[in-house]
Amino acid sequence: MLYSLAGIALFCIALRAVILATAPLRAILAVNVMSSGVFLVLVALARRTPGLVADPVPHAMVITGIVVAVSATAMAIVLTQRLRANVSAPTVEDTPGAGP
Amino acid sequence: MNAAAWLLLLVPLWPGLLALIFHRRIPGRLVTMTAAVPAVAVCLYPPAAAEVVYPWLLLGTRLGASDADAMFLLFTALVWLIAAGFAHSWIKGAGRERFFVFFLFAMAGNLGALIAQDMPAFYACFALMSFSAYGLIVHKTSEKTRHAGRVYIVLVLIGEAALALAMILAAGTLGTTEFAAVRDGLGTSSSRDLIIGLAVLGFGIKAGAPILHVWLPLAHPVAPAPASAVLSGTMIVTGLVGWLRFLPVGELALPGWGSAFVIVGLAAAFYGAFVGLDQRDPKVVLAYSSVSQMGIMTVGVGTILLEATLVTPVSLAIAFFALHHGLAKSALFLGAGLARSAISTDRRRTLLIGLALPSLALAGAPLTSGMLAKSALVASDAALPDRWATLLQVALPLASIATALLMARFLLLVYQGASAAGPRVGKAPWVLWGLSLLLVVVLPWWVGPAGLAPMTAPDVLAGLWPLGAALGLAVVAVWVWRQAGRPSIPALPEGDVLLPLEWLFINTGRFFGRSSAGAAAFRKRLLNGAAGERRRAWALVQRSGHAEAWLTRWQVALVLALLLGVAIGLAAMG
Amino acid sequence: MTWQAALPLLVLASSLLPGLVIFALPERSRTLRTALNLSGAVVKLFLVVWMLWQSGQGVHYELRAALLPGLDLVLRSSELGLFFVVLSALLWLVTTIYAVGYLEDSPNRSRFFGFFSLCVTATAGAALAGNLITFLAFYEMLTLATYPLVVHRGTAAARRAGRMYLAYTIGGGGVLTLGTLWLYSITGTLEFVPGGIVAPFVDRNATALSAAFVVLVAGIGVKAALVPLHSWLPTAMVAPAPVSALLHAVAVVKVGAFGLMRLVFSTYGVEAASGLGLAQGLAVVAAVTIVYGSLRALAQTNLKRLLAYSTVSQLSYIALGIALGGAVAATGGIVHLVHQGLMKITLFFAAGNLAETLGVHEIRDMRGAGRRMPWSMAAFTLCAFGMIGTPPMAGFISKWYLGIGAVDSDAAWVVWLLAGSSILNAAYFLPIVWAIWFEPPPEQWPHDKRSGRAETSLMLLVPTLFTAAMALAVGLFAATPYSPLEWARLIAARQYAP
Amino acid sequence: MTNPERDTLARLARFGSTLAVALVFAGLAFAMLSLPAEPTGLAAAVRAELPGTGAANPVTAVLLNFRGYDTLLEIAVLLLALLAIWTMRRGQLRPQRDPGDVLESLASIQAPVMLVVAGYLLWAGGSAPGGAFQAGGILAAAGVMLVLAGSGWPQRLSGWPLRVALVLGLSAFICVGVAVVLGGQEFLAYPASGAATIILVLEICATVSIAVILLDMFLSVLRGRASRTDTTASIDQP
Amino acid sequence: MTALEPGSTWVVWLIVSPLAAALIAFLLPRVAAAIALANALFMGVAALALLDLVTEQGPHRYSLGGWGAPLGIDLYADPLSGVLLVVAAVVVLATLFYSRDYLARTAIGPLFWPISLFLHAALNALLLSADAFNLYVTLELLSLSAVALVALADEQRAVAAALRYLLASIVASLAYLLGVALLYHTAGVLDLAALAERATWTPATWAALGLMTAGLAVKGALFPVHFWLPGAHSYAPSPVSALLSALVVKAPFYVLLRLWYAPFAGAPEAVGTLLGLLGALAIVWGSLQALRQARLKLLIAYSTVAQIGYLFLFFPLAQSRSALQGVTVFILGHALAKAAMFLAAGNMHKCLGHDRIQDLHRVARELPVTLAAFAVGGVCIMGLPPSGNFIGKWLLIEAAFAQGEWGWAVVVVAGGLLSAAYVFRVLGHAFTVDDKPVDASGAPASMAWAAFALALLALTLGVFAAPLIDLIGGPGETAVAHLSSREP
Repeated sequence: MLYSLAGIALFCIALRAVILATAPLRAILAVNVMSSGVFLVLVALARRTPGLVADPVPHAMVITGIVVAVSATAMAIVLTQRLRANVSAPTVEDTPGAGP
Repeated sequence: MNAAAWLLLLVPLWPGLLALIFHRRIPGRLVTMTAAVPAVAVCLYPPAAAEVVYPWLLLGTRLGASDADAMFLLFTALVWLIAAGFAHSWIKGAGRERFFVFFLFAMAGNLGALIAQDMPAFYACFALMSFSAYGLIVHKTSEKTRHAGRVYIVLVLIGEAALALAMILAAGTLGTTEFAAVRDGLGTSSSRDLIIGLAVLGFGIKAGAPILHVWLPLAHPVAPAPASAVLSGTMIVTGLVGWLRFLPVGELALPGWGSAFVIVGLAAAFYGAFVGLDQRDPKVVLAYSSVSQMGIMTVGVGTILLEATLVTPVSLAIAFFALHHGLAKSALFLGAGLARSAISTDRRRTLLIGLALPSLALAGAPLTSGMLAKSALVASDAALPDRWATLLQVALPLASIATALLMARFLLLVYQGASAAGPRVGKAPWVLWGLSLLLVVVLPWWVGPAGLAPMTAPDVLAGLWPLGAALGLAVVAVWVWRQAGRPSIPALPEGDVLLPLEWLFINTGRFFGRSSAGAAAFRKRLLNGAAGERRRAWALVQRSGHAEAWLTRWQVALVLALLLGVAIGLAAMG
Repeated sequence: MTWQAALPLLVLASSLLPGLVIFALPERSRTLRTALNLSGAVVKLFLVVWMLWQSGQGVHYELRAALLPGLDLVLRSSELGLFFVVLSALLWLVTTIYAVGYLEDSPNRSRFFGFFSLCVTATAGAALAGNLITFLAFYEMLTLATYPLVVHRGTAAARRAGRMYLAYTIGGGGVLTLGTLWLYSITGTLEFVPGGIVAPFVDRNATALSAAFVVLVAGIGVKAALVPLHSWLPTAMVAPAPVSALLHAVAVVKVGAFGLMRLVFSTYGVEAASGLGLAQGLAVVAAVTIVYGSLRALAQTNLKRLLAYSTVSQLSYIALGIALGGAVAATGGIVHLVHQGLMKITLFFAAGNLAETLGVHEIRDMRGAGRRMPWSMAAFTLCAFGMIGTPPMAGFISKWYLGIGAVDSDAAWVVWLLAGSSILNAAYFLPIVWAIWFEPPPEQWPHDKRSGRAETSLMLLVPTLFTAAMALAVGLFAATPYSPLEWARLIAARQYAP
Repeated sequence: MTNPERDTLARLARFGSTLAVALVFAGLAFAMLSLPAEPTGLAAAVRAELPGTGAANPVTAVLLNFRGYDTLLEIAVLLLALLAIWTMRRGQLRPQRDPGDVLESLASIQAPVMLVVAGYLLWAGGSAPGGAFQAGGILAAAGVMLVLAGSGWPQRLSGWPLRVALVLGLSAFICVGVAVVLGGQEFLAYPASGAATIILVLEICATVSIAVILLDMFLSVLRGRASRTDTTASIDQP
Repeated sequence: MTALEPGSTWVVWLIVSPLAAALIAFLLPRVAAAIALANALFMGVAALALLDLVTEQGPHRYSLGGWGAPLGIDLYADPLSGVLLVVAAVVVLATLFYSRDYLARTAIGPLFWPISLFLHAALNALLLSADAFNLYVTLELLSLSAVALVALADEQRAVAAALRYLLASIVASLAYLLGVALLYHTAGVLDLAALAERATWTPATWAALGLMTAGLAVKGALFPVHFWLPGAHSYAPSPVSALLSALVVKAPFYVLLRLWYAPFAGAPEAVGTLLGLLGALAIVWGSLQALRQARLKLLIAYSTVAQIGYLFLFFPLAQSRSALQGVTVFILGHALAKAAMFLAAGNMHKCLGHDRIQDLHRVARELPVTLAAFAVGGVCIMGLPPSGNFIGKWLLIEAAFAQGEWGWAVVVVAGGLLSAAYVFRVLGHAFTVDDKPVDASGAPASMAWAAFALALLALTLGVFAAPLIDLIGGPGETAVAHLSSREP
């Protein structure tokens, strides 16, 4: 139970970091921490009562989740790189949707 | 449809068709004159049935020309016929074609109205006549004609509206459009007096009833002679016919309305004569004479309303009076027109002698149609309640005196006014004028109603005294005038009461103009306000971009997402 | 099931398909486009007349397609619908001829005629609609199909007018949708049936029904140009003359007026509408509109604007007629649908002839036009008098029946209103007529386009004279069997039959 | 926006987010604490059905048999991410500058060891914790190390062999699934007799694909670094 | 239902076929386009077949791996998922057809095809999923493929938008996953039907509801958390915008809908009202923002923000059957119409080189079909009859009236009017006179007609929607009943 609370805490702290992040890399890192929090919750709750065999389903979910998180992280990093790289000059010079 | 039905239909149709066919180029004189031929033919060969029904036409039209209607139709057609021929050489220059189109349409309307026996058809013809007559009045474009035309058209509109109201109310309450049925049932109609009042107003404008007569002295002098002839000789009579058609004559006595008619008629008879006396233009004098004569006919209508049983003789008498007046007045107007043309001294004498004939007739001189007509009208008075009978016995001869004076004034003015300076005219107008004089003399004796009292020597003598009285009065008046040092008498303006009326009208218009200007300004302010609101709203929408920019910032959006989750979670607690 | 069963659909297709093909046609294939247009119009006329004849034989057509659970799209040949669809089919043919002549050499004709056809399709659909939702569908379609015509010129003024038109009509459509649904939530059906559908609910849902009626009238009233929802109409006069004819006589405002009829006759039913006091309210609104439209017309200096305000006023005669609650008045209202259409289309045609031939748009420039274009101006004059209500023009018949009907329904005030309105009509029409015939023409017309011997192109003149003659004929022969009046009488009698 | 304003806003955001997050934490903790103490999961069901799955380890059984479909999609996600990265790949991979002796020698020792470990994890996955993902991860790590150590051969895997290696895992899953369906069974329902073999084959294929994909992702990131320039980026719209 | 009926493997093919096609398209780039189009066609057939199946035989469950829920994963198909699968196939088919010529005029490589196939697979898998965690995986597959497609527009803003989209999407997914974790540890199952049976209304469920709804709201761009949508949808290549706006953004809503009928069926009214309020705000706000955009694609994107609002009006009205029907038809109509509008906007963009609204009159005469497509699409968005959107709105209003909550009805109508305002702000330019037309070769006929076909479908949807409507939540059957009528 403590671990799961820790997971929640991790989730929340990372969430705050995500919110306050301005640089994409920070956000990516924070998101990864967030996902760790979620995985921690899943795994911790799978063995709520000491002594009993852990529930394998959450474990499988965590593994799948990790793969998904890795994929997304990789994409995010490459996107960040692309953003920093001086891509071809913008062709649309209008004001974007937000802004007066 | 049989031949008679076709013939009746041709009465208004033929002039209308002629107008349409020849709107670009006027045909020969004789062809133009055929316009009135179907109407004459109807009088000569009256249809067997009192009414012919045309269920497919308008709202189910009924046409007929029996008894009094035939008499109305006869003289109207003849006057139009002569006027058409007269106009053919009289009207020249620009707008000639236009004049004839209006002339023929007015003729169609006039003749059609006389034979229409149902309200929509009558109204249609009446309107056609009224609106077309406008074209006749304003033929000679000048500020004066325009003014006359404006006054005329405004009154026509008021009249048409009143008539439409009267007819719709009558048809609505009685469920019929036939005049005969309306006459029958009007007494039972819930809004009887309203309907009658509207009809009095609507037809009164046409008939030149006092106060409503103001268009007559304006329109007649400005219109060309043949136009004046038909306006005064026939068209104004249509108003009278309208009364006879619409009011419950012969069905029930309406003492109130009857007295009103008699009093108003007498007032018109004298008022017209007196105001006419103080005019400088012979045609204006004739116009006022028409007002006066129509007054006498109005009295006739009043008597029928007072005493329903008098309907047959009096309506015949009225018709005969109208015939007499129509023929005489048209002859006078044509003559007055001729007087303004370039004429030699010989011709001037002929003219004056010729004009004296119808003048005498109007004055009711013995052996003239006037004598016949007046005696026919008076003949039935005895059947009236005493006080009315007495009044009429006194008033009508006095009216004759007034008319005689007026005619004298007219002849004097013509004599003074004639000159050699006017435009040249050919022979034809003179011939046609002669024809009209002939009709004045002959026709009344020919068609004189059988019921009229035979003419005896005492009658003839009795008929002379008003003339004599008039002569005496005239002499006295001239003497007094000379004694007073020939003061110049201020001329009454043409149209007399028109001046205050117009003042009222114009100021009312100004008032509404001002208030409508105020309304327009208010509307503009409102619109501007709305436009301002729209602009402000649009600016607000544009500014909402700032809010959107804030909303879509990463931090804000995520916090909002968080709050959304919290809110949902809290809401889920129920 | 023969081909005839699909007759209502064929009526729609006869204008829809040519319209769609015309869209695809290149601009220069003038002959093909004209041929398509005219053949479509002729076929439509033939079909509706056929349908009318069959209806006289007692054969009625109905087509249904499920749209929503419990709600169908219905096309049905009812008397009232046929009455309207015959009018629109006839005037469409005339207007098409006129438009072909009018738009000679102007750009974007394929687009124009395409939308023109769509417009008529929508009108026919609204006329044949068998329930309120079908009517709503075509009502909205009409809004959209007309917009490109209003902005056809592509100028700033045209676009402004288009925006205004849309703001009003789309808004009206939205309100109508809301009202329709509201009604549906009360009654559970939207079918048009003689006597209406609300009768069983009057006792329990009187307030809701009344409110829904107000909402529905507000929705339909936009197209029917009831004050204060009328402003789009005078603004939309920037469109070319055939479009004005379409707006004012054939399609748009007519659908509005027709919608009011459907609402009062077929949805609420005369009894319920009067019983709830709704018809009386409508009558008052119509009366205000009649007077206001005329007053505004008085103040106009532009001919088409004046005609537009005149439409605002005249159109409410229809509303008034159906709101008075008597068969006779209803006859007047129904027949005015046709009469107003014929007269107003003539007036717009004549105004278009002036604009196209002489470049005259303002009333002050019309002086002496009678000498230069006697036929067009004669048609104009005739119909102006018709608008005033002078017999034997069509307008007289309408007013006559309205007046008698008003007396019949114990609403004599309406007669006074009619008289006053007629005087106002005269006050704005007669000065024009006077200027046309009695003023001298100017030395030089703004843009004189001489075209052969006739005063203007025959494609413009013949439709004008035809509609003018029709406007005269329907008045002159009003009592003839099969005249619009007789027909309207029949329809009104059906609505008021016990 | 002026700086002080921005600062105020930033402080506000920081404060607000802290508050909101605290709120969330409180809520979640409350929810967590209110969970029933008794585990309610599917552990018992898994244990009961384990014998027929062809895997001794319950986690592997869930991953590859009970919820094999999830794993199939998960590999699809991985492949998709790589494709997405490829669309953004620009620039050339420059050889690493002198990785240094230590790294080079370490790599040459560790790489074979890691290969063996990966093989073991894959094999053991059937009965003990471990499996395709873990093995693939180790393999990819080995490759990364070789690349960092300056070895050229991981990059030499390109063209067709690379593509085949990338799709191997997903293809294997799909082929097995479709084959079973064609055989009249439900998708991914392995016949009890061959289940163990099928799972092994699938795991091997998946391991290869996962390893190659992860390695390639890494290489792509390296390329991205190579072409980077000096502009700053932000999450907010430019 | 566990017994295999003939043809019941359609659910498998609907998922496997696009995946396999993606692999082939990846391996053989030269035939990628053909493969993708062939697959889309096949998807259409399969989806129709499935729809026919569920219509004939009722809701359909398919146990993957033969285990059956709750141990294994079940696929689940009912008329709702059936019609959505069909419309997905239709939109994808038209968009891919459009993309052939579109890609030829850009630098976007052949990887577009496999990625779009992954997207289609993810969409189908999501629509057929009946498992809370599997939904997570499909959501991720969907989001990542969508992000990848957005990033295809090789342009700074597009990349930035893609990154934002990706990060927002990950955070949202994690919230969802945490919710799944809570649900699983409450009920011990992941299958939605089983969850519906076992879920208790406890604090953990509340939290799960909050987490999952917030996550799905972010992914579904519900106001006020629509922040990622305008950028991603407007800077993406046009066919991608079409797919995103038409299909992808509906997926999270679909998930929420399924959850609403399963574990959260007991949610108090306040939750529905809250979501409905946000939907109403979205309608107004999105429309206003659309109204003030200077760029066409941004306008359309904001229109999507507004239209999503309508979907969420479902929640306060969920008690009426017509609400579900309405929202379903609305999704169909919006998908077709919005795709048409984006494709049309793409054509204009290609010809003009930009999509500033004030310059659109320059393409008006050259691209009549494109313009017609946009106009018809716009008309549908306005919700005019006989479009599917009209039917959808009608049913929603009907539900509102049935529940006596007229406010929602007014919102629905007002939203229509606002949408008319922005649609005609664009169309007004179509009728402006202009003498400088542009070269129209940037948009060949195939692209124009693809857009037009979609628009026409959207417009006529209402005419043939009636049988569909009857299917959705038919008498005595609701989505809940479908899910819980599972045989053990």
